[in-house]
Amino acid sequence: MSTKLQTLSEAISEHVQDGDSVLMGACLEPIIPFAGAYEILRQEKKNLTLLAPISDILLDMMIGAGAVQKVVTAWTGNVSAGLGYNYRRAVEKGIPHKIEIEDHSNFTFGLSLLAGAMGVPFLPTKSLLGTDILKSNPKLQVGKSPIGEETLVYVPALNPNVAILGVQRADETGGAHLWGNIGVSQDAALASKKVILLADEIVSKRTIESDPNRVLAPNFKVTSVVHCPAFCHPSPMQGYYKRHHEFFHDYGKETKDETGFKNWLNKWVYSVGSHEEYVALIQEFEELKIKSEVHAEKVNYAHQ
Amino acid sequence: MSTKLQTLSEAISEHVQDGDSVLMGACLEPIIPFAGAYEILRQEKKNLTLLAPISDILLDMMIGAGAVQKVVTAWTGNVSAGLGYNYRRAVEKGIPHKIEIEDHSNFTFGLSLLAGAMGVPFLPTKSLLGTDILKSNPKLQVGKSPIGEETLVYVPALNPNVAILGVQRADETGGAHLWGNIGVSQDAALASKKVILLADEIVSKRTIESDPNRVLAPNFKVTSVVHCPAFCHPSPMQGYYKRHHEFFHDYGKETKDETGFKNWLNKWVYSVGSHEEYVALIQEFEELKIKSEVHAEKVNYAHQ
Amino acid sequence: MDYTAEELMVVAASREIKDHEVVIVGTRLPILAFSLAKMTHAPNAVGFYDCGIVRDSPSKEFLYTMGDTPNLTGSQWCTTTNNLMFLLQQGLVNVGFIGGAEVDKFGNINTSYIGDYKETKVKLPGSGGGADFASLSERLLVIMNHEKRRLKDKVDYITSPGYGSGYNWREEVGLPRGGVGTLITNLGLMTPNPETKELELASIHPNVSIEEVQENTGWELKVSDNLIETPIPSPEELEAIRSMDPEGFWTGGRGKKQYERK
Amino acid sequence: MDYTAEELMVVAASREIKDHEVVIVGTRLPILAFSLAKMTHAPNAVGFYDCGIVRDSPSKEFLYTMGDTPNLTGSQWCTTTNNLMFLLQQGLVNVGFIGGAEVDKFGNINTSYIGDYKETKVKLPGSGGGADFASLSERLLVIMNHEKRRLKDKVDYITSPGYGSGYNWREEVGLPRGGVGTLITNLGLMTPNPETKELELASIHPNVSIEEVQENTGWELKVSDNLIETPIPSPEELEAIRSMDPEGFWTGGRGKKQYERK
Repeated sequence: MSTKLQTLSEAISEHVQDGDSVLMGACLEPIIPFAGAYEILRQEKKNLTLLAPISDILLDMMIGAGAVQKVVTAWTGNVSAGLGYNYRRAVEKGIPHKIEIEDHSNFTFGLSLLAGAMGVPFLPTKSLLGTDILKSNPKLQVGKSPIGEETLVYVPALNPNVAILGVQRADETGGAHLWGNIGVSQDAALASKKVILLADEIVSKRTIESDPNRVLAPNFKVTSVVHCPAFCHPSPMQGYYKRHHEFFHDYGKETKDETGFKNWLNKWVYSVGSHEEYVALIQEFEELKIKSEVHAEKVNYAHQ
Repeated sequence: MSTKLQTLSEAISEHVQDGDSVLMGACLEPIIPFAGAYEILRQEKKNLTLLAPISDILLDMMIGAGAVQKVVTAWTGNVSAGLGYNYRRAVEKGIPHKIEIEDHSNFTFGLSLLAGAMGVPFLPTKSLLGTDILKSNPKLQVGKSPIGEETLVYVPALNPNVAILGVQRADETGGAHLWGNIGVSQDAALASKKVILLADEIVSKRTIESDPNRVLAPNFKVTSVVHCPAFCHPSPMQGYYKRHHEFFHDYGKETKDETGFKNWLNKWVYSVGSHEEYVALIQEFEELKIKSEVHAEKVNYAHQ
Repeated sequence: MDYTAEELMVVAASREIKDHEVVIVGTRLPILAFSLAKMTHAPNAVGFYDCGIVRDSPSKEFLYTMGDTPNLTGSQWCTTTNNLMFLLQQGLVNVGFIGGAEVDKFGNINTSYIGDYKETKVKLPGSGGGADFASLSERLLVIMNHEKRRLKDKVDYITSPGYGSGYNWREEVGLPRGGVGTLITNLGLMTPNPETKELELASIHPNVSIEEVQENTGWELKVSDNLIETPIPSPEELEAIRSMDPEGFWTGGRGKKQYERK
Repeated sequence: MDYTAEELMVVAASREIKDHEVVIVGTRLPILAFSLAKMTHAPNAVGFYDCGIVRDSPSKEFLYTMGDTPNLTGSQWCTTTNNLMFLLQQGLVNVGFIGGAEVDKFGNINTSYIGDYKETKVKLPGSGGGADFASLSERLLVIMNHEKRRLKDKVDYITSPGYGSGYNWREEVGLPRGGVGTLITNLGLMTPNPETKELELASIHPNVSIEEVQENTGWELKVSDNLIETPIPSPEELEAIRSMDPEGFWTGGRGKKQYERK
């Protein structure tokens, strides 16, 4: 089986096109692939549709940078610090330009990916009945159950062009272990047409196959594997990095106005040549690393 | 949190009632909770509806023993040796009595449990269109998609009264690790009103919580935990027991006629006082035990 | 012992959770109030966090988000977001617990759009899991500051459904169960009238007058016939809160507010 | 090298699998033929087993069932049955591969009921995953013994859909894709007529006559204009089969038949 290893720059350049629908932030608050977002901005991709249930400040910064035509999300802001100012500016004032919003809840977002993964046109739910989410997102249709009297919301399938998903470790063929918060990662991996994995560590195929129940998706669903330590900064990843709370709060303070955001963007994205340079800029980086070890109990997969 | 530990006899007596729908065999060929089936037969439960995608000879023997009113399955027989003779006798000749059959495929069975787990009345699929399964099981209804032009099969939800599920290890509060073939176990655990876990080992809560991604279901979904080593015999369980192929083939040979089956049932069930006595009857038991150790790669769940 | 209004609010909210209940918990104050309940009167309550975590012991460290690494260590189950939502949809979650930006007299919550959604004045972050908790849990707890601009006669946009226009609205739109159980604010507790489903003042915090509540409420306040005064926090409750939020990030309790809060 | 009819059948079936294809594999002969393809011309083929296993190397030991412990060791992914079926339903599985009890001239398979399903003469085990593989894979391979009572003009019950009554039947009933690619028997290979979708003899095994095939076929046999003789197994293929089934349990190859087979 041939290698799928690429550099971050190659992976984004080859697999993310202007106008694509791109899913990033499938674990909700943790394991957000910020490195992928920064690289997309450096490569000046445009007119993207961004998909995530909650992707903390990742969505806000990409909106502010003008890369986004539409967001399909349940929540866009700054989880521990409040509102997303770029999101507000775009929606309220059209700065840098207007964006479309496809409103979801976390559940309907998860269901839309699951429908995509299942290969069916929709999934039914009882959530959101009576809400105005059904008005602002008319793709969520209400109807009677085809087999009974219940009123249901029909959530249409989502099959993103690309999912950029983070994992603790992967092998070069696309096998990967993800643990801790799973969120909608597996649904996203199965539903998306292309999957780019950002992996903190590259390990042998044997290592991944030692624990097949922990594997995210079959190898053939994975398009590209990028070795990218600390891709998740400033979000946390179990066993690897703590959350960099101050970074989120500073982002909130520094992006209240447009000029502040431009400065932030220059400092952390445009004047940074690569992910490695970015990591070198984080003064607290050593403190953020998780240094203790708390191992999962042994599991015996022997067959004889 | 109070203990849910019970003996096998207590668990079956308290939680399985005459007329219940009981799911056994959620991993398909492996990790089938035969000990639970034998105990149900010893306690002479009647009029059961048995649910499983494939449960190898478990369904056949319970049909032959007269405990079954209805089966909801995708496959009933003897996986490595062929047909199920009790199943044939019941359907073709009404011996010991007629049974009802609710036909499924493995997928529609899995979807019906998933619908039950999801709390929705149905899930859509494109499988089985044009088949006679839709005729012999009219609960699988065909209709147009409520949001498009596609023709779909609507699979109604299943919420069994009881699921008897096997796991490698559990704690006394209902936390459990299952690995290897998962089949529809998690869907069954989430969909069923009561869950009886048969666990090869009882371990501390701390052991289970050391690997929360491997946990089958939240504790509050588990009704009863039974310490029952080798509950799966003659089916296999990764890391613990190989499949006892000869037992299945002998079953096939010895149950071709009704008298043969009665003898088999007396020998392996009715004249056996307990699961421990049953295990003592298996001459090859030591050879079936998996003795080597092939461990999953370490996983670090540390948070700091 | 002295306490802040936020601390009383968190204590009052925590007391709404009964032992052995399953609670799906939103970010911010709900995390804190749920953890407090666990540490005091509801040791067997089970917490769902919709990034995929089920805990039956509170996190040992302060959480800025539910996805922080300490919230996972020692969890009972760590699974997909969908799996937790499935159990919620089945009706197996007793309590949904969220904050809100705006609520109206029928307990409808807006965390999405101020102004028309086509001509938005203020864009709020959106539902997250809130709309699901409000749609599908047996009862909803809402915790927020009591301000006239937040407690409105009618919200501009229903993100998380309360009782809609009152009475049997939930049944009529097809929701399977639920509705606001209690709105907990820094001034008191409001519960729905059994028939109309309008929120009424049911408990008033010490040193707060009914007039003050009315002044800060955007509709004509109704007061329950059984109005009580909210019992003050016990020293044990305050100690537990402060052990979880030692710098007063959420509750202004002991330390200073490190970061601007919404 | 001598070979049995079963061995030729397994070899011919294995050659239907192309390198890099994703194959969802039924129990018995399909497991063996798929593993043979992996060991010979299709090293990058991926195997799905619907108990939840994905492998890209064949099991190192003989398998009586797909859930045997050696089939899991060294697997690439071990997940839920539903997850594999989801990928199948999406259209990401190239080949479904099953055995059959009865097949008819349009490739419909019956593994459920002989006689009317309300008045059953012989109860067969049922679908398992077979009906799903036949409904949803890009093409279906079917492997079975060539007997008049098995190759029928019309099956009593369609468990796994072939081409129904022929022509565009699959499209008409709403199936998204698929249909029998090749029926592999101990006498030859049959493939569907591009227009009518009736199975025609496309390859005949060495030392088998067309008359013999007709005698063992329950409908008026049509022979392809491009009929070929099935190439015999290579020594490498036979060695590979025998390494997997050393006692001839499935193929009667070297040892005796240990247990009665269906």
